[in-house]
Amino acid sequence: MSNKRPILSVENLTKVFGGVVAVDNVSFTVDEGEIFAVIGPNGAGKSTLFNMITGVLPSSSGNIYFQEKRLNRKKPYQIAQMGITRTFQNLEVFDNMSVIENVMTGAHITMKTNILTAGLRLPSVKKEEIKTMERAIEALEAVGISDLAYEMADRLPYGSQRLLEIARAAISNPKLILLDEPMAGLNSEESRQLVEVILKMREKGMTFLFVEHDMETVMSISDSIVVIDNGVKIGEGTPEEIYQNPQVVAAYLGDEEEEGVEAYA
Amino acid sequence: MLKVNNLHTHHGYLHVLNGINFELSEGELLAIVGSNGAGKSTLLGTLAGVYRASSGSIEYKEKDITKQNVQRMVSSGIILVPERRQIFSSLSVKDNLMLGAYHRYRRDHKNVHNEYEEVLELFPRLKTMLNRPGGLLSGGEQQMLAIGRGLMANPKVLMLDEPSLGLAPLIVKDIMQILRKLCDERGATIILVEQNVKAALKVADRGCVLAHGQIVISGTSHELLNDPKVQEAYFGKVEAAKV
Amino acid sequence: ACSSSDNSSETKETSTEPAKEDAATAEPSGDGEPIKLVGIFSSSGGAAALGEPELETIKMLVEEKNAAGGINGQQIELITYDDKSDQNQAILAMKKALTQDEATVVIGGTISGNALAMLPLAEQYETPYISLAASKQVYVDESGKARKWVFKMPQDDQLAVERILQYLKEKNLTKVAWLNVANSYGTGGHDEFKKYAPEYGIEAVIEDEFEATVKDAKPLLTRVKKENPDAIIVWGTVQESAVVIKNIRELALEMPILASHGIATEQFIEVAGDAANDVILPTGKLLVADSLEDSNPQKEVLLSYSKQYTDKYNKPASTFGTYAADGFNIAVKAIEAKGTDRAAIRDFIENELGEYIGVTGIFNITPDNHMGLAPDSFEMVRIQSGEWVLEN
Amino acid sequence: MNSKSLKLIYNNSILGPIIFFVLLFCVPLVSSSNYLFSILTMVGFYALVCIGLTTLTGYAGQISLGHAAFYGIGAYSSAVLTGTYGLNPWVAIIIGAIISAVVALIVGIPTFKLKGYYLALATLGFGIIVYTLFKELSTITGGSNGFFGIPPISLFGFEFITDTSYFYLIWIFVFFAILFTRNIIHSRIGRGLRSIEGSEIAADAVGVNLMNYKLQIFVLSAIFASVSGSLLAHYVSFINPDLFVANTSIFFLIMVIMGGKGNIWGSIVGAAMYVLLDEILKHYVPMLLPNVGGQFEIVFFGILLVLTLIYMPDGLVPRFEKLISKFKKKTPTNGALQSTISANATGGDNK
Amino acid sequence: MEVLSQMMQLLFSGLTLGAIYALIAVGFVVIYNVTGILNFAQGEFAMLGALTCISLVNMNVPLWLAIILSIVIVAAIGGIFERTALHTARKSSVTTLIIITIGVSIALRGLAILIWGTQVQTLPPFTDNTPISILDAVLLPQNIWAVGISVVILILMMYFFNYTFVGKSLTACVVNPFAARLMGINPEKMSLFAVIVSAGVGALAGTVIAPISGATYDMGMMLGIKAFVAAVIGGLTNAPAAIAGAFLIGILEAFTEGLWSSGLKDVVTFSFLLLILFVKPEGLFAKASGKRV
Ligand SMILES: Nc1ncnc2c1ncn2[C@@H]1O[C@H](COP(=O)(O)OP(=O)(O)OP(=O)(O)O)[C@@H](O)[C@H]1O
Ligand SMILES: Nc1ncnc2c1ncn2[C@@H]1O[C@H](COP(=O)(O)OP(=O)(O)OP(=O)(O)O)[C@@H](O)[C@H]1O
Ligand SMILES: [Mg+2]
Ligand SMILES: [Mg+2]
Repeated sequence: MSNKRPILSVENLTKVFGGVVAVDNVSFTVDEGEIFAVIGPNGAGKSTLFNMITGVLPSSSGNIYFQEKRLNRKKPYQIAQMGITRTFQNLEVFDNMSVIENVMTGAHITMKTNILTAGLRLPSVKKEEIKTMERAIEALEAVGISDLAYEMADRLPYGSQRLLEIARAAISNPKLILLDEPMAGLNSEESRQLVEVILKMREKGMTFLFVEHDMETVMSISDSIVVIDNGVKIGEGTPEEIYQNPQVVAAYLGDEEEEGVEAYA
Repeated sequence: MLKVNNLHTHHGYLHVLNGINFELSEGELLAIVGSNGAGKSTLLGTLAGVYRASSGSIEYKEKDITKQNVQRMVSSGIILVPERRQIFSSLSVKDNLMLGAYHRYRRDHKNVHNEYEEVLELFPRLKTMLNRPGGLLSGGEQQMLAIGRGLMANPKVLMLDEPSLGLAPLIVKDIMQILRKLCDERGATIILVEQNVKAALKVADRGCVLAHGQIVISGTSHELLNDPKVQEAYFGKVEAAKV
Repeated sequence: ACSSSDNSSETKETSTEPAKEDAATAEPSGDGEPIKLVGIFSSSGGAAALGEPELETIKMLVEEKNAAGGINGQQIELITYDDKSDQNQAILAMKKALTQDEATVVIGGTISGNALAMLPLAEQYETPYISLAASKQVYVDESGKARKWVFKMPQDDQLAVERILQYLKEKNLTKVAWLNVANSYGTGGHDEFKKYAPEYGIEAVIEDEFEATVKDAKPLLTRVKKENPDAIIVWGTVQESAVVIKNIRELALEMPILASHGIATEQFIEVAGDAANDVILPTGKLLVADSLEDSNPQKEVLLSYSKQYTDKYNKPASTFGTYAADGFNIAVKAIEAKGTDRAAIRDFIENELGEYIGVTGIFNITPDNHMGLAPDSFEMVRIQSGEWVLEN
Repeated sequence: MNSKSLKLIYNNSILGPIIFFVLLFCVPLVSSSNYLFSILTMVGFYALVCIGLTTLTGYAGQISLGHAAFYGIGAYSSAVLTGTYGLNPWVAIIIGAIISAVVALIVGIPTFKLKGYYLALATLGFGIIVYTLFKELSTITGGSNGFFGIPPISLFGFEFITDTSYFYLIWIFVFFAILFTRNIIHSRIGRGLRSIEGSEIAADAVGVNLMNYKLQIFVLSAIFASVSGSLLAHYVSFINPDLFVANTSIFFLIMVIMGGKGNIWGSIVGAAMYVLLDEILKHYVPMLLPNVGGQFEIVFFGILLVLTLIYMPDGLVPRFEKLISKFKKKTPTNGALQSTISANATGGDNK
Repeated sequence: MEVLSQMMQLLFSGLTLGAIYALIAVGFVVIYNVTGILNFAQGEFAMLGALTCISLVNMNVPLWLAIILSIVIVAAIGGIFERTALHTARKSSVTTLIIITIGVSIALRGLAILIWGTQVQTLPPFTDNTPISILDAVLLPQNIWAVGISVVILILMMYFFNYTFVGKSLTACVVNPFAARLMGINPEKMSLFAVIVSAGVGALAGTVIAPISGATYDMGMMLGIKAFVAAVIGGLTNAPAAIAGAFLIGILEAFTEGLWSSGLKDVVTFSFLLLILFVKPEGLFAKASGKRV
């Protein structure tokens, strides 16, 4: 990674739910073009972190900056309009639409039609629609489910719905994509393909921040990793560094995962 | 104990299960793997009575149960831990677990409470959040809850749809051990659908690969672990991804 | 229930079968048009209790008339519609009556809202329309002139209010509480009260409304109690008035209670029970027909209508039915005199009818007054152990 | 790819509406029954309200039980401005629509923070408040006595008094309303709206400003209702508050659901069904069961409504469409489900 | 002193109104909790209960028996309604189901006119109804009945939903019917059960109201709307909270009417409702919804 301009920085971020401190004073910086992983045991606060970055939850304290602009208090749709999109751990597809419409909706912010021009159906509107549709097909091809384009989204198997969410997040050409457990529900072959898709998108200039429990994937594609446990950051570094970190091993990886360790070390 | 004969299931026009055959005896653990959309969830759903088989039969203890509805399945001890967790989001963790024992709560009051303690021992994390609405838990915590809820039913046949999904590596290992123990100590029969093929085959007695609604490879888990085709499809990840 | 379900929302009927054949063969009178009488009533919905007796009365009278050979030997074809107490339905029905059925005369419009919605059509299609709704607006336009094609049978609320005010003045009850139901019936009464009370030297110490769905009016009555009026006027129809009057009794308020003519049915006594005792109200003469002096010109008409209705439907006649009866009889008189020419009918009613002794009262319709009733068409009555007793 | 590809998900052909309306506008050539036209006019009023409501309910997933209020605001604006102040009816209609839009905006901003039934109730409450105000502000509205003497509408000296002329007037409005909303639905805006029903959180995450869209559609539907109310006022020349009770709002919703809430044609079909069913029941119930009253029609109406919805839970139009597509689809291409799915997905138009 | 007695009087009225709304609101909540449907026919159950009871009394059935019988009859009607309408249409969208309940309420109202006509009818009070005077304010025994019954129902519901297993499983059905099925719970049975219970409670409400304000075929509509308001103020999913909401509304209405104006009573009530919704969109006593991503 040659250019090391930070794109997202999180400073002393904290989230308290009632009495529970879900995220506790976490800071890190993601550089442009990076693939950045957040790992940690269940309930560590990873999704909560994502929710704060994308504005779904307000933070209790701390700051989030995206390209030097402060994100706190911004609404999710505003954050999306700034160029951050995401996928969801528990899948949030628009199940009342077909697959392609799902993806076209993802392109929402790249389009200009408003209620008046739409109502009058100016020629520009039609042009824009066609263009978006073509791009949607491309996005679906990229994740490998273009043959399902005209299916209703809720009939897709679990794994394909994950891919659909990724296509939907990617179509608007965001600067930063947050993926919450993208590999969950995919087998190794499929994960492998997805990894390639991600790498390709990175080539196009997207930055990725992702949460994943599949260590093989994490170790193989991430440039940097942050580990949180119980809301607290307990480690940060390259995959190699993380694997050496005894605290991380004890809290998360388990010490007898030797075979895996050897594979990357 | 469980016998599946030439099972076919459709979703609307779509022919999803295309003649499934297998047989399981008491205390056996079967791992099912297969790619996305192969029909794994549909198979479990059909066995649990969620989907109606369009032809073929399911026999349990020599009885034909193909047409039984879900409630009947549950009361005969056939329990499904479904895809997507399906937590009762506004009910507390405790209530969620208790409802797992719904079908035997009245008969078996005392045991239910013992079981409850046991499940909490297995998932100490849940113990700290008994009164939190289930829907507010983290993904992994919800997964634990779903598995715990399945265990609360004291299943005779337990079917788990990707139980390791969203769980941290440490926990996955624990869960596999628990499942093994359930078979060995209680004589439960388990069908495990997993994407984490290695972990699953390590504890399973037998395994099979599902593709396009058919079982294409099946054998003991040892055989499968060493099957080159399986290896290529399921364990080759690291090298390939390292670009 | 049987008799009340005897009405239908659209029945083209020429009463009895043989009569129908007569109709087909009967020699047309005048200009040869059949006599088409359209009745539009609220026989279901909110105002059903009013609309039902109207419908029944019309059916009864048409049947009788046809059996007796019709008008000038021609059968009457009665077409009735139910407007479901809904304004839009009333408009549709009226439109159908005027364009499809080409009515000779339209009688109906049970409630003011519906009558008001219907009457522009009557004016537009130049068809005589005899309204059974109470509001003064029905026959008087904005400028205070009579509407050309509309006549109205019931007394104005104004007459009832004036009658009550007269009574209060006689009894020297000058400080009163005015309570009305919060709908057009209630506010209509209230407007008249505000207009005429000063003339009679009556002062309202409190004026307020209650809902038609009132369950408990005590909160309102606590305020009345504080003002300590000489009398309470409760202006509403049966159900809500019963609740309010019951509550007045429960709060042990001792002053006289006056009510509107809207509660003048047996039902009120049934629902209010003991609380109904000593309630004083203005009412048409129907309820007290028996106790009228023999010299009263209306007595005979009243008794015969009442008997005919009770015999046929096996229930006591209602004041609302009398409006329909008068409307029908006036229409018949006009048609007898002028045939089916609509303009002629209208002119007849306006100019040539003269004094007409009806069931509701004595009508003196003139070009300026398309109702023609006076306050003396009301009697003040007091309820005493379930009976209506003429109040001196 | 070209515009053909869009056809795979949206049927944007303008042919359907044009055929429909040309046929409709030809009715006066074959019939001159004023009664028929007054019924069709009534259908038109309701349909105009329902078009907006359908978009709101079916596409933005928001239930409003308060649209009678906007209908009323339009009617009273027209009544007061023309009746009392002598303004030109067209000006009054526009002012009424502006008032409704502003009110919708004011009500909508806090209301759309609510979800599901809370919203239904908030709008119901709003409707009842407005109704009460119509009644209580009697110096302006005439209170319960109603407002009398609303002048007819006219254009270039032509007065819309006859039923036929009014029939044209209202249905032209309906025609443009249909085109306009249909275009909206088959666009970025429509997807934005539907995404709200699919998953609010995900809609938010792809940058759909939920609040804004819901508000825009709410305002649009309020304007439709208001215009319809204004036209009604000029048609009947007398209005009173009881026309705008909560029940009216509920009946609008019934029409929308009966017709099919995911389809703008549903609003026309629903409105027509509602009015025609009433007229038909009025005609036939007494034939089948002489000697029963209007009450029986109510029972029938209720039961028919329930039966319709049990057997056609998505309403009449989608059911009709399914029949058509079953009939048409003899040669399925690669995905056997494809055409039905896309038809369902877009709630496309019948032709 | 006079002010105090007026306040007392208003409080009594408010409690009575509240009790009436509460009994119907409970039915709302029970059905909503189990099926996720807002049952617009809930007020009609009260109407049917009241009118059935009156008819039975007119046939010389003793009052207490008439009340029990009418509860049973209406509960049965509720059961039939659930089986024929809700159950058959259970796969439809919730909006459709709501409209179905509206359709049913329309049909029931028409049916009531056919059977009982449009006239007001009354029921004798449950016990001797001599007003009791407390600090110059009067209280009727029938009002005490109304309040008493709703308090008892409140306690029962609180116990049922919070402390019984069946109560929990009822809730489970609406939160996630699919999972409920997987636990062996039969949501359809639960839905039947819920509708029967709410119909019964509704009928009871009707018999309580009839002696106070009479009964007509169209009494259900407004009752239903007010009860709906009460339920929402309480939080819609929580029966005890709905009852609390009902009392709140009742008292608010009584005081508005007693101290200000009756015409604007509804405006005040609904403005209050809107205020609550805007400040606390999930209702005053809502439980956490358990929704996150
Ligand atoms: N709204 C909430 N109210 C209370 N506690 C919450 C809420 N949301 C999350 N939590 C708690 O905060 C903690 C962190 O949750 P989070 O979802 O961020 O975990 P996670 O790291 O994503 O875990 P997983 O890997 O299992 O998805 C968990 O213990 C969770 O129960
Ligand atoms: N409700 C449904 N309606 C229509 N088609 C369905 C439905 N559910 C599943 N399918 C289809 O059935 C096929 C098998 O789906 P299934 O969910 O069983 O796959 P799976 O093996 O579990 O995949 P995954 O690993 O992604 O969970 C898929 O093609 C899917 O599109
Ligand atoms: Mg998470
Ligand atoms: Mg699956």
